[in-house]
Amino acid sequence: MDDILLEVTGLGKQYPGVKALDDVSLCLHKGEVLALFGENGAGKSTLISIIAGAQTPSEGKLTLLGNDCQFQTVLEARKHGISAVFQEFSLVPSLTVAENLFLGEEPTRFGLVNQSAIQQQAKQLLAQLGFDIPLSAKVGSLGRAHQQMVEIAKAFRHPVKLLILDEPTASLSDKETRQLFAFVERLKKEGVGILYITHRMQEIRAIADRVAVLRDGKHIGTVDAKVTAEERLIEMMAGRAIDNIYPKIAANPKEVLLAIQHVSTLSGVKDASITVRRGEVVGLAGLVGCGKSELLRAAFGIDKVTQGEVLFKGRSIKNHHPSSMWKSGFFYLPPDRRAEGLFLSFSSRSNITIPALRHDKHRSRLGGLSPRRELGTAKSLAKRVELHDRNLHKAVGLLSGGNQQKALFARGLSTDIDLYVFDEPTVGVDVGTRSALYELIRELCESGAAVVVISSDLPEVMHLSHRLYVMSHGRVVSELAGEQLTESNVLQHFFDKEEALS
Amino acid sequence: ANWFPYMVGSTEPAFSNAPPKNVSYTPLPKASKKWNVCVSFPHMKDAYWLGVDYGVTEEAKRAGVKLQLVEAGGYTNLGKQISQIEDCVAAGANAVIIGGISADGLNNLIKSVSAKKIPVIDLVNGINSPDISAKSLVSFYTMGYSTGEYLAKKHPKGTPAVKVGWFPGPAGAGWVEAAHKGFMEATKNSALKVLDPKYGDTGKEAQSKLVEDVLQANPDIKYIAGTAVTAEAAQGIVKSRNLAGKVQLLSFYITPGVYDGIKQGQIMASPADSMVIQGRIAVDQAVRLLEGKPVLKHVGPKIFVVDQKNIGKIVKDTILPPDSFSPVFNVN
Amino acid sequence: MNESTVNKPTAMPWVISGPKTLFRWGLKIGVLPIFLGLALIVFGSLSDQFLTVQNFINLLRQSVYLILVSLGQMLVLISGGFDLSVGTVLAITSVVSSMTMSYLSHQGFSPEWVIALGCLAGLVSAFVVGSLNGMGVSLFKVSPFIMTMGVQSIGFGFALYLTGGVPVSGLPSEFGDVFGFGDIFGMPAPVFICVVGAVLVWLLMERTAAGRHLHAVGGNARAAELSGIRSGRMLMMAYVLCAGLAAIAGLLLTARTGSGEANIGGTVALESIAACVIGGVSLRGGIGKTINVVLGAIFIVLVQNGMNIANIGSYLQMVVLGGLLIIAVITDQLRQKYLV
Amino acid sequence: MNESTVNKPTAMPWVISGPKTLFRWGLKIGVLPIFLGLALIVFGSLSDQFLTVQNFINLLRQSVYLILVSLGQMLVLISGGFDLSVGTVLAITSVVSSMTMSYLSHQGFSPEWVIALGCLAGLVSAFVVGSLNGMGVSLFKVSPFIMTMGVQSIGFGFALYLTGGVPVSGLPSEFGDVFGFGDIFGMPAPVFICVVGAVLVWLLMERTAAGRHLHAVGGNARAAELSGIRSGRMLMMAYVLCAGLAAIAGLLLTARTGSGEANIGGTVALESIAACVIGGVSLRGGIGKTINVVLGAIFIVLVQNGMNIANIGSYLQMVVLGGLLIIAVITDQLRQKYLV
Ligand SMILES: Nc1ncnc2c1ncn2[C@@H]1O[C@H](COP(=O)(O)OP(=O)(O)OP(=O)(O)O)[C@@H](O)[C@H]1O
Ligand SMILES: Nc1ncnc2c1ncn2[C@@H]1O[C@H](COP(=O)(O)OP(=O)(O)OP(=O)(O)O)[C@@H](O)[C@H]1O
Ligand SMILES: [Mg+2]
Ligand SMILES: [Mg+2]
Repeated sequence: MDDILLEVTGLGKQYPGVKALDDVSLCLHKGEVLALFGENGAGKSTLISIIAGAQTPSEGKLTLLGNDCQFQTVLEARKHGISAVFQEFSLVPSLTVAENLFLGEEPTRFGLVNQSAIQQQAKQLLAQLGFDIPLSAKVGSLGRAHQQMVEIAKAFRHPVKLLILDEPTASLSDKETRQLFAFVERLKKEGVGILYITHRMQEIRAIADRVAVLRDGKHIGTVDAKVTAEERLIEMMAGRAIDNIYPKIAANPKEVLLAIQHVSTLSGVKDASITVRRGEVVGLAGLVGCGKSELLRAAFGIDKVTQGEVLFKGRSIKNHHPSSMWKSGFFYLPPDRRAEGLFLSFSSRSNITIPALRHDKHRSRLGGLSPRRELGTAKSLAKRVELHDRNLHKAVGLLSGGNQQKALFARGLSTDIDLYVFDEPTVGVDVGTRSALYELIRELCESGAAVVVISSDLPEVMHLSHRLYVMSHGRVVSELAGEQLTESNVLQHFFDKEEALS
Repeated sequence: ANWFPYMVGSTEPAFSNAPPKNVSYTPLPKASKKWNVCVSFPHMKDAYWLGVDYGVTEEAKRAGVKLQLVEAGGYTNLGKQISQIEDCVAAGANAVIIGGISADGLNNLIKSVSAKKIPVIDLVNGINSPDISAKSLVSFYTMGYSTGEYLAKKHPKGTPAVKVGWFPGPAGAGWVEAAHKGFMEATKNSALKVLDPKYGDTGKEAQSKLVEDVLQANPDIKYIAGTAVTAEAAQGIVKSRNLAGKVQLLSFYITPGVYDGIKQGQIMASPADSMVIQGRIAVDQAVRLLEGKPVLKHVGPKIFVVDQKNIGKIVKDTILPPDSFSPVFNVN
Repeated sequence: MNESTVNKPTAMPWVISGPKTLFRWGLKIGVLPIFLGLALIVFGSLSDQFLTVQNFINLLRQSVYLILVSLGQMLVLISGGFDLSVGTVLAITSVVSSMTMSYLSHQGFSPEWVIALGCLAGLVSAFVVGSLNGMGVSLFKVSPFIMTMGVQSIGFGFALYLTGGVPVSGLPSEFGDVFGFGDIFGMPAPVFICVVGAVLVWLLMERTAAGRHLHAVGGNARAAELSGIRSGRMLMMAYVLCAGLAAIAGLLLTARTGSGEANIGGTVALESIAACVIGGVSLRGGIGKTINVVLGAIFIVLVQNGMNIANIGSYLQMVVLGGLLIIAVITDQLRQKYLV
Repeated sequence: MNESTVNKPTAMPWVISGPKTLFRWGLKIGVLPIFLGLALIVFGSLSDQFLTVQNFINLLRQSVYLILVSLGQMLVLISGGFDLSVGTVLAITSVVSSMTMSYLSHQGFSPEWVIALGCLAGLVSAFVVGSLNGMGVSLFKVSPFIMTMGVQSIGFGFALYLTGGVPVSGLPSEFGDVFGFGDIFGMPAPVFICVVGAVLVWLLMERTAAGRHLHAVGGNARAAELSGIRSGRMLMMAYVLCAGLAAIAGLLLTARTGSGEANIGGTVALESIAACVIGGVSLRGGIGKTINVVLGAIFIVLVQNGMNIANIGSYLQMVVLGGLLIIAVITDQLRQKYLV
């Protein structure tokens, strides 16, 4: 075919210990969206990072518009019209949004950077994507969601032939996601080819034309996105069938465990009240920046509570230190695992066991810390979250996104916890893993723990939670349960400004 | 008890290297007005400069002048010394007394200072500037020389060769190089075989290391000569390696520590340059210059080697500060 | 990482006390100007010699050397590195340039040539040192600390070897007259040169792509690479420019001392880093403002100058200076907190 | 952040040449042992005095002080900080303890008591310095560099104020006889104490939760807080222990010199950091192995000792030492590369 944009033949990538890619061949046509689908660690990011010039392949070749190409740097790839949004942000926190957008290609005048040009080009860029982010804000001060938008916008600095998006919606909420999709549609019409990595079925349905499935670095096959059944895809991906990924969680609410009363915080929460009981899953939904994270971060002692009262097990825990929260059985899983969750240079083992090291079960006979017993704990926890043993000794930073998330979950199981708060629990986690994690959440809940799920992934919160609070502009605007818990209901509340829930 | 009259060597003509003539020095009884004298030291981190400090401040009190003392914090801070002297002048000093970090590095500054009709006195370290108004010093060259001379007398040419470990002090410091030159000069034609110099900071642990290693490398060494710190540090080491008596220690300038060492017979000898007197004379020279009184432009206390034989006879507080003395930076 | 720790705003009543408006205003302009102001008042009241034109010029002239070095240091710190070798650069430049000069003037060259070539020689030697650092850090990925510390030791040994620790004299007097004590447009020559240097550095960091890229390399090396920035070159640039600025300081100092000295700049490395840090430069890279660094350097020199003039005993001076550094940074921390 | 740069393995053919097996083996055990071995061979061949038992003991005794300080420094570096005040701690401990001792012995206490109380006084003063650092860094979030540098300046001023730079004499001779020159179980007392110290530090870092938490705080302070670690306390611990170890070194030095000195430890801060870095400790925190730090310290002392014994001129020594530091780190970089 003449409209083939990119052809990948026999591509392979060897990492120390891992063959991340093994003889992968694909082709991408102009004006089509090819979704890459596969488990965590399947090699999707590796594949695209080779195409985008961030990595060099161990073997195989790339053909762009009929002529071979072998990119040494990202810049080189971009010169050929290939630009990528990587899974890990490549932003400079100390620079402003505008500066980040044009980093590496600042428009200059007489050798000096042309500020005004940057400003207005940046404005255009964000406008066409429909993102609104303060241009002069330092990226480091933005929430993860906003950072993601900047990251995406960067890819459109100049005309692209081939656009690569590696889990771009991982920390976007529906509004931005829809804007992004609309834009992708436009690009398709202009004949741009798009490689799109996601773990979310509904997204594949929404924009993908074909789906290429990877497993353990091998290309299992490419199928039509519109006709292939979900189960089939999942089976190709996992190598086994997975029925309905959202488990049915039995609700038997007991005593109130966490009561947040009229809390306001510096980070923008205003007079918010929620209650969480043992044996139920409570959801928190809302647009980005609505403060749903901040509310529970405040309860956990990260952000400062300026007004109101936080009761945990009946005791006031207003502005306690996270460490005392752990001791009293409160676990918060942060949304940004790399920044706030993991010790990237440490092995997953230490990452998992770190909160539990003081526990007697890790004492050696002489009273010191026993690495052997620690490893034992790590192994058993890893099993519970289905994290493979071989990953235990790897630096966690080298694991794929999903496995990192598993390690983070495992940490929450290392000590006795009564209240689990999961903030964006499945960002960048493959379907298989997700069902496993959901399964875990079910266990926890049914064994009498209280669970809070904060998520921008609407289906997720809706299916998991028994009760759902919707937040908007830092206020809790509605509480939905049972029949009321429908997508339209929730979405409608996303945007109401006034009348806080009484 | 007054320190004067004091036997000093006066060089005529001044600033030449003619051999000094012996004269007895007597300062003015009192300054006619409260002059504002500024003194700049390389540092105030050891007993030697503490001694000089004692000299200048005591004399300032006696003569009744104001005195401010600044110190640059070490021999690698020439820039800082320059700034400090500028500050002194800015603060309205009538005369400046300098213990220079560098022999040439202050020349430009001194030119600009003396252009302001502010007399500049060269104290202890020696400065080559032509704009110096007076010098009160026994050059470290002479100190090194007389130390070497003392040894050379014991081992004239022809007698069996003996090894000497030589520890002049921190590399690159003006006074160190001067002392080094003098010591080498004096030991040139004698039976002494001086090992090449082991430079090192005048901190005790640094010097200890050097001494230990040199003793290690040259078991047959007879003498260890160097800074006061070297001599003080070496005492313990020599004892611990029970080389007491086999290895003799010398310092090329004297401090209370060295003085005690000599008294207890653990250190063999050290030339005394009476740094206290050098300080006193410098202040008196300043006053005389300011008041246009006749002044001996180039004098230094008579230098003599202190060892077990004569230590009984000398008056300690002319060559050393009293043990109770602690640094004084201002005299009003 | 400590900066990013979860911090419970430790209540500091005294900060809020005092006129609110003034306080707000203080938050805006940052602590350094305020501290400078306070210092002026305090020392001014301690000695009437302090707030004189003469001392003001005097102060500026003294600041020049630290400012220049600190600007260089800033570039390296922003790149995420460290330069402990600036002191050595000062020494080497001084020694090499003055040896060249005294040699040439013995050969009977005209002063202009002697000075020009001498300075050139000094700058070249500094360039060598700078590129050594740059290569070690960018090519061989040596920790900047060790690299520059090693080079520092090597360089100092070399400078001492050249001079044997004895000052190099015999420079053409014009050198000192012009660059040490001369005036340009009514400003002392060193001050003038320093101002030019500061403006250039400011332009580089705020107005050129290279400056941006340097920030990026320090702020997030991976991001920089992915945005097609050659971080290697950027690091090289940072270290070479740092050495270059230090070299200029070295030449000016030589002009001032009138002799080549192996033992100038003993404490300048730490002092310059201190100046940068109280000027708000982050030791983790990526953050730093030229103007604040200049202010930081001036602050340090001003305090020393003020204490000398108020004749404060030098032991006490050490205590005061150390204390002030800490307090300045603490105050800035609090400011950051109240700013949000 | 330079470490994290995307680095395409720059081919280094010469490394691979030479017997493959030896090379593999070298990769395993790391560069320091190899460098130590080489140094032994080289200096051994340069002087027959080098490879003697006496010099070996001599060498060990000399290493003690740097090792102890470096171990402390390691704790702070792992916490993501810096301690420039170790030198001051050495000085203060020496001065305070010896002043106490000489005072008490004048009061006619028995030597045991004099020594015990003297050491106590020294340790207490060190504790004060350490907690000052810790408080500044953890509570007020002052950059460790400035905090410890400020404290360093303050402390030194204080020590000089106490002594005026004059050695404090009049210590009970037993002190020196036991802790300076005495033996315990056939080992020189200082060596013995140092070994004990090293073992304890190793236990702390490898076999206790606290040690792991310290790593965590250095590795990612924010994550540490969220995993329920009180990073404030950890930092405090790091700085206090660092001061403590430095204090022990200070006491041993005092015992050795037989007098209280304000002028010891001028270079120890940088040297200890160097020892840590060539021992593989990351200046960005979170990474560091006790044993390697000990080796690093020994390496530095061994080279100095070797060069002194081989009668290498002081200037050349600076050059060699600087060069070796850099080469050691470069080689380690290459090793890292080939290890994978
Ligand atoms: N720099 C690296 N060094 C060693 N191994 C690596 C490195 N990067 C990735 N890997 C490994 O390569 C494999 C593929 O990783 P990759 O990130 O491509 O998976 P992925 O499909 O993107 O997973 P996810 O969907 O979670 O992002 C994983 O096993 C991962 O552990
Ligand atoms: N570290 C931070 N520093 C400053 N502002 C932040 C930080 N994190 C988040 N914010 C801001 O706080 C608001 C809430 O953050 P966040 O984006 O997490 O919203 P959210 O309610 O958690 O939604 P989501 O969970 O979907 O991100 C946003 O405006 C965000 O920009
Ligand atoms: Mg991926
Ligand atoms: Mg959130």
